[in-house]
Parts: sequence; C-alpha cells; structure tokens
Amino acid sequence: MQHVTPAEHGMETSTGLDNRKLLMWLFLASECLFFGSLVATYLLYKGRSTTPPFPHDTTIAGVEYSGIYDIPFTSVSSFVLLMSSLTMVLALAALQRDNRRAAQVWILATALLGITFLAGQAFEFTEFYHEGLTVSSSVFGSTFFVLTGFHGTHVAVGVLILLSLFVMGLRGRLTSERSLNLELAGLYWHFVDVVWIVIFTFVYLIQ
Amino acid sequence: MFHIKNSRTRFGVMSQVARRLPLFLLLFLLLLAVGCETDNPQNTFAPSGDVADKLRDLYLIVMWPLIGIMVVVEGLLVLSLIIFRQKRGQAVPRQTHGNTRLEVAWTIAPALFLFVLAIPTITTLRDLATVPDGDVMEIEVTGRQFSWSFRYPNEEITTTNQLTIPINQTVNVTTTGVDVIHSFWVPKLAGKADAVPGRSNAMWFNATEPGTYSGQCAEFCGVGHWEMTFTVVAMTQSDFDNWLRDQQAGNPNSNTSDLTWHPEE
Amino acid sequence: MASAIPEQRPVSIGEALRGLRHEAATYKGILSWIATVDHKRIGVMYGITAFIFFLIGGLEAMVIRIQLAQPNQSVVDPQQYNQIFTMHGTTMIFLVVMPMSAAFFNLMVPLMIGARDVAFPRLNAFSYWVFLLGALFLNFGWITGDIPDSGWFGYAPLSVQSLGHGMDFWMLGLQILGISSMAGGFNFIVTILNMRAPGMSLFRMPVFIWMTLVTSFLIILAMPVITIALFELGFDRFFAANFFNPENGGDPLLWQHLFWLFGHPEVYILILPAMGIVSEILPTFARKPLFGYPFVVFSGILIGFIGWGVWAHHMFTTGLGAPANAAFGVSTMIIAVPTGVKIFNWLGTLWGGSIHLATPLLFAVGMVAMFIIGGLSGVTHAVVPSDFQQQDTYYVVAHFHYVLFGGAIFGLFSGIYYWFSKFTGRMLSEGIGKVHFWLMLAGFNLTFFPHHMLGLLGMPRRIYSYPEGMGWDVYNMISTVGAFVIAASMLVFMFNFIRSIKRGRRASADPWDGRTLEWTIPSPPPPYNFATIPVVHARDEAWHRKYVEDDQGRIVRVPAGAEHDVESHEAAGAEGHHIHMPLPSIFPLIAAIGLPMIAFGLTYYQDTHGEWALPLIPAGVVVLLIGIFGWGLEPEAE
Amino acid sequence: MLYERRARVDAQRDTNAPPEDTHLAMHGESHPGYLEYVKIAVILGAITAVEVGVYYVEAIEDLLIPILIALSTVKFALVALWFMHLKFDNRIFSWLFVGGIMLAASVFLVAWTTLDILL
Repeated sequence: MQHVTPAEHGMETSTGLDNRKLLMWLFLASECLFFGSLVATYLLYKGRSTTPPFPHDTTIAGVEYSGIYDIPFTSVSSFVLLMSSLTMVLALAALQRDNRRAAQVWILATALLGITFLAGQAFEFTEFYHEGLTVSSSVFGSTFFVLTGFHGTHVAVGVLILLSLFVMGLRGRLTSERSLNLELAGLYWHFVDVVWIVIFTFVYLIQ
Repeated sequence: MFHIKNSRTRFGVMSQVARRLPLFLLLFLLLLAVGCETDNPQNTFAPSGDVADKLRDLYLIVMWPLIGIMVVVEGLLVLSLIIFRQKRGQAVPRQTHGNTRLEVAWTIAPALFLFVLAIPTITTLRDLATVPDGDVMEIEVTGRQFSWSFRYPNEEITTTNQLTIPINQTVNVTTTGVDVIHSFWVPKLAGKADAVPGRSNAMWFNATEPGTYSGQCAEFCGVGHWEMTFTVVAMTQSDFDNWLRDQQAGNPNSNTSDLTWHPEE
Repeated sequence: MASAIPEQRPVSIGEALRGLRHEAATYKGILSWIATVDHKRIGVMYGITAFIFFLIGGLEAMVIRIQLAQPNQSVVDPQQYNQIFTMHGTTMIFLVVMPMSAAFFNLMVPLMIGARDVAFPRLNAFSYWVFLLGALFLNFGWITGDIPDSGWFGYAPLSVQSLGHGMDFWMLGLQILGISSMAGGFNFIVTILNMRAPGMSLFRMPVFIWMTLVTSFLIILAMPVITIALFELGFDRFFAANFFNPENGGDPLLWQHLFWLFGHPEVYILILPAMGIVSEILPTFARKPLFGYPFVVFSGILIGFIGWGVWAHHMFTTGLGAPANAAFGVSTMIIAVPTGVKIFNWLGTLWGGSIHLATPLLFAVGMVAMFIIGGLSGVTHAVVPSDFQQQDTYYVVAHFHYVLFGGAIFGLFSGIYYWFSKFTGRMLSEGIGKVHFWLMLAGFNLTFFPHHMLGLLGMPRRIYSYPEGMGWDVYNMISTVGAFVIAASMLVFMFNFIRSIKRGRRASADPWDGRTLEWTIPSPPPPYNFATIPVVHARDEAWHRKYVEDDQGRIVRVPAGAEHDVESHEAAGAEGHHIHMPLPSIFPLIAAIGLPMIAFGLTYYQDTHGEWALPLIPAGVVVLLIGIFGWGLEPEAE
Repeated sequence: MLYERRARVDAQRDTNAPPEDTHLAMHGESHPGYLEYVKIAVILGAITAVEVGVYYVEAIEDLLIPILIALSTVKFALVALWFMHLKFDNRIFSWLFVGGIMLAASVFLVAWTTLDILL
C-alpha cells in the first residue's frame, strides 16, 4: 500500500514525518472516538438491564442471578492478546535489524495469537447465546455484543493484515527498507490491544 | 492587470444599495407587525401567562440590541464598499496587516456583551426551574401518535387533546411519550417540554386570562405530526369547579373533542 | 525503492498490475476520468456531482414551499411531505455543502500550498467514488418507493420504528458517505501538514488552507461518533437491539447526544470552508492583505475546539435540567466571540482597500452580510429560555438557512466565480453573474426572512399543512415566491456556466491580480501543477512576486520582464513528461463498489423474498478486498 | 530457494551480532531492544494478574474501581509508550493520540453528566 510521497521523489515532507505514518496516527486518533462512543454507550447502560442474564452477580427483587462473565477465561484471552503485542513488536524489531526469518516467525506468532483470541471470543459469544444473552434480549446484550464484536472485527482485520504481510515476506518483499509496512500494521495491532485493555477493565472487571 | 470596468457593471454602488433598501425596510416592518397581530392563536409575542410573558420579555431584551448590532455592522459593510470602491487609476492601497489593539478590542467587546446577555438568561432559567410556592395543580401529559392525554392525578380524571385549567393557577406538567418523542407546546402560555418515551420532563406555567389557547406537538413524530394539535382551556375557578364536577360525574357534555388523527381521512 | 531480490517468477501479480496501470495511463475520454487520480479532475467531479444534488435538493425544497404556500393545501400527501423534507435536509448537508467544500479542497489545496497532488491520490479517488455511490444509494428509494421519512436528524425511536427500507437507505447511505468524508479528511490533513512547498510555514498558509485543516480535523473526529450512532440504529432496526428502546432500558436521548456530538462540529464542517474562501476573496478584491491574519486563523481553530462543547444547545427542551442548560447556553455564547472576530476582521480587510466590485466579491460580501444575520439570530438561541419558544419552529429554520444558505452556499458560489477561470481557462460572464447575485440575494431574503416571523408566530417545523387563521398565510406566500426567485437565479447561473465554458472570455493566468500561489501557474494548470516547486518567502507569496515598495514607500508593480513564473511554465511544457506523476488506477473505484453491495445486502436480506440479497454481503466484502489488495500491490508510480 | 538461502544468511548474521548492536548500527533512532520489550511484557502480564487478583478480594471492594482504573491506565501507557514507540517518536503522534483520547473522554463525561448518571 505505497503511495507517491515527496520522500520517494527524493524530497523531504514539510514536517519530516512519513505521510503514511502520519495517516495511521490520524486514523488511530479517529478510532479513539469510535471506541469512545461505544464504550460510553456501554457505560451509560451499565446496570439498566431488566432481563437476565446479567454481567455480574445480581439480586433483583430477592431473586439471585449469577453473573454471566467467566473472568478467568477472559483473563486468559486478554493475556493472549497482550502477549501478541509483544510478538508484534519483536517482529518489527527483527525486521528493522534485517532479521527477516525471525520477523516472519514473530508475524506468524502474532497472527496465531490473534486467531486464538478470536476463537476465545467466538466460544464466549456462543456460551452467552446459549445462556439467553442476545443482541435483542437486553441493553446489556446490545451493548456487550456490539462493543466486543466491533473490537473483534478490528482484531480480524488485523489478522488479515498480518497474514498478508506474512505472504509478502514469503515472497521476499518484506525487507528492512520496507519495515514501515510492518510498523504501521504494528501500530494498528497495538491500538487494538490497548482498546482491549480498556474493555477488559471497564466492561469485565468493574461491576 | 487591473480591471477595466465592464459597461454592464457601471451602475453605481449607491443605486445598488438603494435598490436593496426597500426590501430590508419592508422585511423590517413585517417583523414589527408581528407584535401587533395579537389575535393569532400561537403568537409568542402575545402571551397570556406569566411564563410566556417572561420568555417574550427576555427575547425582546436580546432582540433590540442584536438588531442594533446588525444595523451597525451591515451598515459598516455597505459603507466600506461605497467609500473604498476602486477609483480609476487608483494606486495600490496601503498594505495594512492588522491592528492588534483594535482586534483585541473587538474580541473583548462581544465577549462583554454576551456576558451581559448571560445574566438574564441564567436568572430566567432559574426562575423557570423553580415551581412557585403555593397551590400547584399537577398534570401528567402523555404524547402518543397522534394525540395528547392529560391526567389529573389528584382529581382522578383524564382528558384527551384538551387541557382545562383554572386561571391564575400554577400548573405543573410532567410530560412523557409512549411511542416516539413528542413535544408539548402552548406558545401563548409557555415554552416546550419534550415528551420522551422512558423519561419524564417537567414544566410549570399558568394562564392569566380565561380563553382557549392552541397548542401543538413541536417535535416531529411521524405522519400525523402536523395534526397533533390540542387546546388549553383556561377558565375562572368557579367554572373550573363546575367542569371538574361534570367530568368526575362522567357528564358527556364535557367538551373533550377528539382530534386524533385518522389515517383514512 | 525496489526490492534487492531479483524477481524469478515468470510473471508476478505485480508485473501484471504494472502493465494494467500503464495501460490505464493511456485511457482516453470517460475511462480516463474513471481511472483518474488527478486532484483537479476529482475536484471537478466532486463539484459537478454536488451541483446536481443541489438541483435535486432544490427541487425538493420547491415542493415543500409549494405545499406550504397556502393553508390547507394537499399538493403531496403527509407521508410524501415527510419524505421530501427528510431528503431535502440530508441532501443539502451531506450531498451538497460537504462535497462542494470537498471539491474546493481538492481543486485548491495542492495549488495553494505549491504541491503536485495530494498526499494519497488514490485514496482521494476512493473518497470521490465512495461519495458518489453512497449518494446514489441514499437516493435509491426514489426508485423503489422506500424513501427516508424520519427527518435528516433521524431521531430515535421514530427512525427505528419507521416502516419500509427508507431509513435503511438513509442509515447505510450516511454510513458510506462517512467513509468518504473521513478518507478525504485524513488525506487533506496529511497533504497540508506534509506537502507544503519549501518556505511555506504554517503561518504562511492561506486562510483557506487553515480552514481546510480545521474542517478535516473536525471530520475525522466527529464522523466516528455518528458512525457509531448509525451503527446502533442499524442494530436496532435490523436485529431488534435495544439501544434506543425504552421498554428494555434504552434511552432515546442517547441518539440525540451522539447525533449532536457529531452534528454540531458538522455545522462548522459546513461553514468553515466557506469562511476560508471568503477570507481569500476579500483581500484579493480589496487589494490589501487579510486584516489580522493570526486572529482569523486562531478564531477558526478556536471555533473548531469550542464546537465540541455546545452540542446540547440542540436539546434545550429535552429536560437536561437548568444547570446543564445554563452551561450549554453560555458555551454557545462563547463560540459567538471567535465568529464575531472573523466578521470584524473581514470588515477591516475591506476598510481602506481599493475595492473591485467583481462578482466573486459580491458573493463574498453577500456571504458576510447574510452570515451576520444568521449569527445574530443564533445568539438568540443561546438565550435558553427564549429558545424554549423558538426550538423546532420556523425561527430555527430561518436561522440555519441564513447560516448554511446565506453563509455556506453564498461563500461556495463566490469561490466558483473566483476560481472558475483557473480550471476552465475562461471567465464567467460578469454581467450575468451580477444578475445571478442580485436575484439570489433577493430571493434568499424573500424566502427566509419571513421564517423568523413564522417562528415567532408559533409555526412549528416539519408540519405538512396548517389551518387558516393562524396568521401564517402571508409570510408563507412571500416565502414561496422567494423560493421561485432563487430557482430563477439558479437558471441564470447555469446559463452563465454553460455559456462561459463554451464562449467565455479567455482568462489569463492571473485575472484577478491574486495573492496566492495558484495564480502563478497557467489556467488551466498542467497536470503536474508546478513545473518547478515554488519556494515561498512570504504570506501572499504570489502578490509579493508582483509588487515591491519603491524608495518612497509606495507599492509598485514589478516590471513585466521580471515576472517569469508563467513563462517558465511554458518552457516546462516540453519537459513536463519528466515529472513523475501518480499513475491512474481503477482499484479505488472497485473497492468503492464493494460498499453499496454490502449495504444492499443488509437492506434486503431479511425481507420475505430477500434470500437473493444475502450473497451480496460476502460478495461486497470480496469486491472491497479485491480493490484494496489490487491497490496495495500495484506500483504507485512509473 | 533464494528465500531460504537468504533466510539462512539472515540467521547467521543474527547469531554473529548481538541484536542491540546491529540495531544501533542500522538505525539512528533509539528504539529499545528485544530484552526491554520482553521486560515490558512481563510487567504487563503481572499487572493483568494483579487486576484479576484484586477482582476476587472482597476486602477492598470499595477501592476496586479506582485500583482497576489505575492499573489499566498503567498498562495502556506502557503499550502506547514502548510498543507503539510514542516515547521515542515525534511528539506530533503523541499529541494526536492523546488528543483523540482526551476528546472522547471529556465529551462523554459531560454528556453522561447531563443524563443524570454521574452526578
């Protein structure tokens, strides 16, 4: 995904920053508002559900409902995503040192960790669905599935980008001179990770 | 490089302005005329209640200075075009880049003006937020597609599309909606209170003169929005007591007109 | 830039794409437009598309005005009336003012900052195609009869409950248009920050460029909020989610908050470009620099910031409570300060000038004059209690038409008259232009000034008809007559436009004695804009190349021989082909086509006989991915 | 085949030169080395463990929310500063990112205040 930049014509940009990197950071600033709106919606409706299942242990009118969240399970998948950020940054460090084989290994590892996270999310969604939580069952269902689903879609797009880069690498087109491609993918990936840090705390842990 | 004047543009600025003036004057007179047409049923300039009165007064406090500002600024704009219109063979004017003192002045001046405006805004807002002491009549207003119902919780009656109240009585309406958002509005008595499903919203007002006041849904609510009108009938306390007795006895003569929208019409 | 590793495979996808791209470069006629990545051509396409939608939106307005001309009329039925005003508002905001501003960004930004193109030419083409397809999708209901009917603001739960596919077209159409706007926003921010000619520091940038920058930031930060709002609306409509469903704990006010959190910055997205245009035109025709450039720039930036803190003034009657109402009333008053500063600085620019009363200036002054009225009536809305009466009445309609028509549209027309010659090489007729201006000014005031009175007389917005005896008859009739005058002025404009393209006077490179870089290159500019990238030494660079101060401090024109910029371009014509320009590409269009496919699939697949639509969703995703991968893999230049 | 050979050469080069040195020789920028990244990841993992841990401690129920917010903020900052290189990169990027976050946080804080859920 290269574009004509003045730099490629042997000219510096006005700020000295790469066009594509600037674009990526602008995109991430914009994404803050996307996820901000979704998280805000979730928080607004926290505790407003009238129909079970509820996220955490709840007592309504003397009836006790046990919470639907499986914190140990989600902790593990959060840890998986967190570690994928490590493999991602290691991939970039390796590529910048022109260690392409190591970079390939770390890229693949990142993608696999991402897929593991997605599999965990798919499992979680299925479990919740069987317990009666759907998009239409309550405001909790609506906000939970849309927020985490939107995040999951971001992870899936990230996996697709990583796999594309892996294929580029197989064909010898991912070199240290082109490490910017990987760096941009990395910025996106880490962003998706920090969003999950927020979601894990605000959606899962805080009652 | 400078422009030789096109023959078609020869008519002067003065004549152009002169041709615009009658239009503006006409519009200005029309604006003034609004205040005179007191018999118009939803005229916000002809209030019949304390709240609407406050709102009208506040609007006028704001409107006159703003019209003054408008006349001055628009005048300066037109004046600058007349005075500084390019003259034949005129040299390049002095390249002024600005004047910090002047610019700071015209930043601070509007800020001060607006600060002054904020004072009556906030005091009026506070007045409207506090229901006056004394006897208050509670009404629960419900908007639905496309009619209004008015429940008198203490009197235990409900009417449709007509709210009957005694004059000089503080009325506190609590509004809500059942299907979509509506807005309760009787221009001659008070401002608007939206009727939002799942929420309740409150507003107080009174009527100072007996009469029938027309009200209308002010929030777009679908195909019958335009017909979602209602009336507020204000009557003397004794008339109201009679009306109330009729209502509680289920008297069919009580005038609750049905203005519900019928799609087949 | 090429990989160090030699290619061993016989023909790689890359090579095939390279061949395709070089072939695209030879396209002629319509194909050359479809594959174009030239910012000037994209700007022209944006402008023409937006103007066509301006005519459509105008026709919708005419139906509204005819229906309301007299009491108790039924020219259309209530449902059709709701559909028409919904489409009028949506069209004018998203399909006219925004893309028309985008047209000016495209046409002018590279020329004014001394660049050969935008930072991402193919992303730019993508923005246009997504806009076009999104606009067509939004209007698709005119064919099927499912026309959006819940207002341009789409308040939930009415928009959730709306039957048929009308609001689906609205919701998904705006979603697609949002992608276009954001792609454009990113592109122009990077272009402005990174592609400026040497020497053009931020505070040497023309004010139009500054306003483009602020607008673009507003776009990339505000659009996500409405995207999420529409996303939630979509889930409520398609999957019975509960975001705006009070029965299950949802809150209709969530929609209003999200919508106006976007909607108020959007107001500045609409007006700031026009303010930028006017800030370029007034100095040129007063022959004097903009008065207080830093104040104008900073007030623009400030408007962009404060614009985020005033959204709830659209919700004064929803019951936010007195403290919140007071806070938002005050913040709204505060934003009037930087706006006022701009007006005074424009006055300061004209004052002491040597004003050439050409058509672009007339429109620019018209913009200022009308915007003053709109701004002042806006102040009355900030006075919260008085807004309790005005909210949702024709008074509000008057206010925002003074701002958006009197402000934005007049400003955009002044830009058209100003820069027409730069892209066509011909002048628009001044005489006909003046007829157009006076007709439009008269028609505009005739149409919208009476709306103030209608509002004060208690006429609510969005009502299909009204009974006699409300005192609204005369004003409505005047307003309708005014609408016909505006329509007539548009016919005059179109006549002028078409006639001038064919027979207009030939334009020199610099017919208005301009002050910014675009006037240093030929009209129309060559594909590469600048044969040699200019070095900027001052604000108003082009003017400083033409004028110097003599011994006595008088300003005199540099002798003709010394002015060599235009000539150097003539010479560069021959070597023009040495300048590396981005190659045309069809992948932006392919990627764009995927989006309406997905949208059609989502709209129809749940219908009783909608099975056919389901495959459109994955197919659209595949087309989008083909577009993106083709785009990523093809070589970006020769 | 070429790729494999290339990869072998890479691997060889990798064993010959310690990563940090290669890195410093090749790039003027001061990005941290592998070891530092691993250290950060260990800290991140540890914080996550603490987060989950405090979730189950009933004694500090009242302090749970501030503790969790503080911990997740630290995690967020660590990833943004080190993994996203904001600590080492141009300040403009930090401004854009922090600006986006602050804008989102402040507008929604104000918005929800008006909906009576916070105050």
